Amino acid sequence: MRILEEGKADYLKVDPDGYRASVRDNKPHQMVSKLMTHKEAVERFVRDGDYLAYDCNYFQRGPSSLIREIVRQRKKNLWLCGKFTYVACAILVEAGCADRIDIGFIGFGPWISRAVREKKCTIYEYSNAVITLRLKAGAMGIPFMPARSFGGTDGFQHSGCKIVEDPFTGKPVLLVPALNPDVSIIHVHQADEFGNARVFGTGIAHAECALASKRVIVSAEEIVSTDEFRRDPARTSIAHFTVDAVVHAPFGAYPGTVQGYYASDPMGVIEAMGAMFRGDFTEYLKKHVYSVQSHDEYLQKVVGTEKLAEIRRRETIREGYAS
Amino acid sequence: MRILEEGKADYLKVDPDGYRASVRDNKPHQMVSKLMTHKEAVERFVRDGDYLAYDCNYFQRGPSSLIREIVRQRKKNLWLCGKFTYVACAILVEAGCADRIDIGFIGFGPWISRAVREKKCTIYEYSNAVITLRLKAGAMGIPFMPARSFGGTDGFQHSGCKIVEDPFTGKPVLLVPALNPDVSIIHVHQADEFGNARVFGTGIAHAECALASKRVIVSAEEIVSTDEFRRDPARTSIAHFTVDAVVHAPFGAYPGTVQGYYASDPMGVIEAMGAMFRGDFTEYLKKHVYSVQSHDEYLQKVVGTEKLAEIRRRETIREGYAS
Amino acid sequence: MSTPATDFNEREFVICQISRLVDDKYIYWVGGGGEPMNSVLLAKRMSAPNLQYLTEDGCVGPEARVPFDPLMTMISSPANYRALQWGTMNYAADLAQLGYVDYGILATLQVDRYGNVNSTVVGKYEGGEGRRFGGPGGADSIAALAWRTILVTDQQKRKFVDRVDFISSPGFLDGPGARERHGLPPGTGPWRVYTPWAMFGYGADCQLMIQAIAPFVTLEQVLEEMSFKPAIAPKLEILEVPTEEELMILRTQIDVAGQVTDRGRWIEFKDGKYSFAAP
Amino acid sequence: MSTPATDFNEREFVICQISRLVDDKYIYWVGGGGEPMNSVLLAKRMSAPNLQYLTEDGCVGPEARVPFDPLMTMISSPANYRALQWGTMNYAADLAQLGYVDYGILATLQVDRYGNVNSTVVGKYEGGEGRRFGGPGGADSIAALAWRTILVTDQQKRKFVDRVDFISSPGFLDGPGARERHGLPPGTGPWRVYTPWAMFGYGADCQLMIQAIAPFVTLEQVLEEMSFKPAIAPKLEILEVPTEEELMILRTQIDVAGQVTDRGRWIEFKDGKYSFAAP
Repeated sequence: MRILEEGKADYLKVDPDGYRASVRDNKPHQMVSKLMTHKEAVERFVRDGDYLAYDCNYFQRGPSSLIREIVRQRKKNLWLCGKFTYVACAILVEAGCADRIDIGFIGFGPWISRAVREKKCTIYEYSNAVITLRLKAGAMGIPFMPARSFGGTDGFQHSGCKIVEDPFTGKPVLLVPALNPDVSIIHVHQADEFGNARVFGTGIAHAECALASKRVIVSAEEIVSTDEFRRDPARTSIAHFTVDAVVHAPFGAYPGTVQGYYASDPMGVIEAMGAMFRGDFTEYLKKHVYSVQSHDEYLQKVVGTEKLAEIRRRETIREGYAS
Repeated sequence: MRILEEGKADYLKVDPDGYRASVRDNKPHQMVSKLMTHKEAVERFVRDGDYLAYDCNYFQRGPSSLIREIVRQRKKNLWLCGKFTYVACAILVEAGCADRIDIGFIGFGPWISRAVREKKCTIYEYSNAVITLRLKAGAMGIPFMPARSFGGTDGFQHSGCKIVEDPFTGKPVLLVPALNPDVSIIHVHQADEFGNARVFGTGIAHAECALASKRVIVSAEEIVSTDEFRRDPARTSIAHFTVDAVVHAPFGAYPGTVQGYYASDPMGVIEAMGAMFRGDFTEYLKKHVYSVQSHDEYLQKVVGTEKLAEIRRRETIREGYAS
Repeated sequence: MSTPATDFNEREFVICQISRLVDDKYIYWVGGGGEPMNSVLLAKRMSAPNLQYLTEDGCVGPEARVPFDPLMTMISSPANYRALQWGTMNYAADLAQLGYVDYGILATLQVDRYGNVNSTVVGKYEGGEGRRFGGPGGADSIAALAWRTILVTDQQKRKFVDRVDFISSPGFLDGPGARERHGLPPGTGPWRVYTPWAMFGYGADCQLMIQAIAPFVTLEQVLEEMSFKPAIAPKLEILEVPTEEELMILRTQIDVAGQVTDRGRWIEFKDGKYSFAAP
Repeated sequence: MSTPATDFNEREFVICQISRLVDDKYIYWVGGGGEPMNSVLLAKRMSAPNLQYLTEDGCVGPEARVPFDPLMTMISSPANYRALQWGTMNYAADLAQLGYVDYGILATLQVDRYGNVNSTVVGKYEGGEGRRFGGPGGADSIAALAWRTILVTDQQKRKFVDRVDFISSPGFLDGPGARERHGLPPGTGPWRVYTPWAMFGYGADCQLMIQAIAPFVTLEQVLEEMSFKPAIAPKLEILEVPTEEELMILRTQIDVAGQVTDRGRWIEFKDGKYSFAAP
């Protein structure tokens, strides 16, 4: 099984044995309550220098309130899993929280471009699906996963992927390195206090993120009883033992949508996109992050109940988004 | 990436490119009605010499009525995917339908033992999970999948697996060859005429079987409308384009259970287990297969409406088994 | 209703072209929003009511409720409405990897003579000197795994280059056999490139060939807006303009807010021919 | 209620032993039915109400409704009742591969001094000459991936052998480091072997060591029912007999039909000690 080609970039160390030990030693195997505030969850489970994955993005059922809390706490030197992203990476890089990004797709904007030129931010190249496949390998406890895409691209050269001779067919096949983030933040429709969680509708890689990550913070629109999960176990997307913290975060994806719960706020979306395209989140962060101490205060003072009522009203489709 | 050890057994050829071509050329990409009888489905889609996978087993939400139809049509030289099995392999081998088995777990009995000694049946060794992992690789279009189990066993020596030096960690890691069966038979709770299908509750590898197999026959307790699927798309376990035939088969898993629909028939289970342990299915097949022409006739004449009412009545748990 | 339209813009023109290729018989992977999504939404209302497409979030065969809020082309209830199945990104990629995706449709920043796609950087990659863009996103998977890829781009010199500055998503790389040598599945690759002015196919040499042009431009105009000279089909076709019905549906049901179609020059039918309207 | 019982059989004895190891704090993968399943069902009713176990069909943390119909220990509504999550077999294997399974509990046909498990063939494999059994099933995954494996088997000479005829599921293979050399995760492996007569652990040499025996047998009796001589712990413990409460729950709520417990010899308390009852 010869190695035919190798990407030349750094990648988060592949260590399934180390991850297993971390699962054994640090994951809460027992059913214990993990309800806590945004502040406590981020303080306890997001650490400077972490590899951070967020599922979905700032506009689409993403953990927007947790991203704002990470900024508020001025975390440093994060390595971001930049898949399927409009503004989340730009916010975190501009806020000084992150200095490395694995890229599938992100809204780049002039600020990150400048940071790259000035060597304040390093970029590694993948595609959205290659990144979620890396997470899938990480979620299965294996060191790599074969894939039939990404070979032949220039991105490959700037990645941690390899092309080997497949020992079964003799043909070239690409291998992606498993990804086990230090921490993942995931926004869901419903969770119980232990961390059992439900995502309704499509998604990116919430189940993989939860299984693949050393630490997991789930923020949830609703906290429901464990009995509710036991009544319909097929709807459980994430099992409690993968989760370290459960944060009750109604409208946690604002300005984004949570399918079946509320629509996006187009003005809020455009405001963030504008800041990204200008490469200047100064005013945005002042207004949406630093002006308040908590997500609750943010909803009350910055967003306002009228807006919240409006985005809930505009979400008229409910089919498939309840159990 | 050195090969450290290799199993010495034959295995179904690994050919992701060939499988892709088969998907392109033979799978019904268009939404067309595929409703047909057991007889037609097995005539058209199960061929002598096929590698056949069935999901679950003769007693647990398995395609028991399709297995009986395969026997009735006296298919030959099948290669069986013998995972999680009490009697299905024994039935198919004793009926003269199969002469090769990949084993995860099967009820062996004296008949298969004798067939092996007489070289009328060849056995290849895996475990249940290694086989479903092979199906998972087949369901992802990749040639192999790493795994952390099965190494060091004697089964490994009689399998198609390899142990290689992981090019990412330098440690030994096992690779299982992808499995793309020629045909899969899968029993589900609900299907529409196009082949969209729902399985409620736990299972073995129904989704993987459907995605990994060149031809797929789905038998369903209920045929429901496509609108029903569109109302709750998260419940769709199998997408129509993977499916070649849809067979309406109420009580299709008899004498086994279908969770939420009917309990098993313990006497029917014991009757089949007894035949397996004795190594003599002659009477069993005469009564349960050859005495009738169809599944409908079987339910009426052999099982009887009273028994059917009883096993439905005994299934008192419904939570989680409807959409 | 199938009367040829007399007033439309470049975006509407290209959306209608692609829309007409779309057929109930096949499965499509549609990249993001923009022209690709609008093309299939139009096709579903015109000729392919049972159209099956998937998006990167693993949504299979939705009956999307349009219009969408800005950017909400995936993981939103209107975009995913009444789907046949909901999955996630790895599921979409698995389906494509298995060969279920007959056609991939995607918009791109820059394309070269081999159909290679750049959505990463214009200019030099190393040192971050070039102008940086967001990366391949889902386009790499589509370009690698769909049996046939349909690209949409603008007819501009800087977007049609001899060699892209960075291959984000693979076309034919550097010619016949190259995809396979890098582990991509055989029999796949670029099939068509559409711009508002022209339609390109590929020759046996895996290089772009102009096959048809819009009735409101000349071949010379098209060639002027390319950085290299492509092969030209022996018989150059003229693309048919949008019909009134297509435009009505597109404008009143799909891109109501003009998010996609409110860019591009306008074309009018005047003096017996189609030409650019005065700005 | 925690009165030591005076009448019980060998199966009941071993089920109670294992049951007492089971704790709310850990996650268990329970192989099939039989003693392993009955042990956790008993523990859930005795000391571990929030017990979390998974089964091969990807069922996480059910509150099973017992008794089960024959063989219906998985993929049945009573076995899967009120689970926290329903998955499939690959999900169970993934969880174990990730290190979530603290303990695996499985019954087996034959075990050797290194804890290797045979469920494939007794006698010669080649040519099909030996007596053939069903294969590893889920046991290979449990034995390879759980941090600690608890085995249950009978105390019979032919079941306790120096070297199994076929390694279906891995123990320590041929000693320290062997599992890792074959790609199995470090830090895993056999932890206890329970029989109705004794409990075994492992020494640093990865070989079986008798650690405790039942009060109704002597060490000599145990050793007579082994094909090899194991190490013996410096301080040999005596296993505690079932309590009345355990037996009542086991007999009236779990194995009501005696599917599991109606095999094995009976033990009685007579003349101040436990001994086998006359048949």
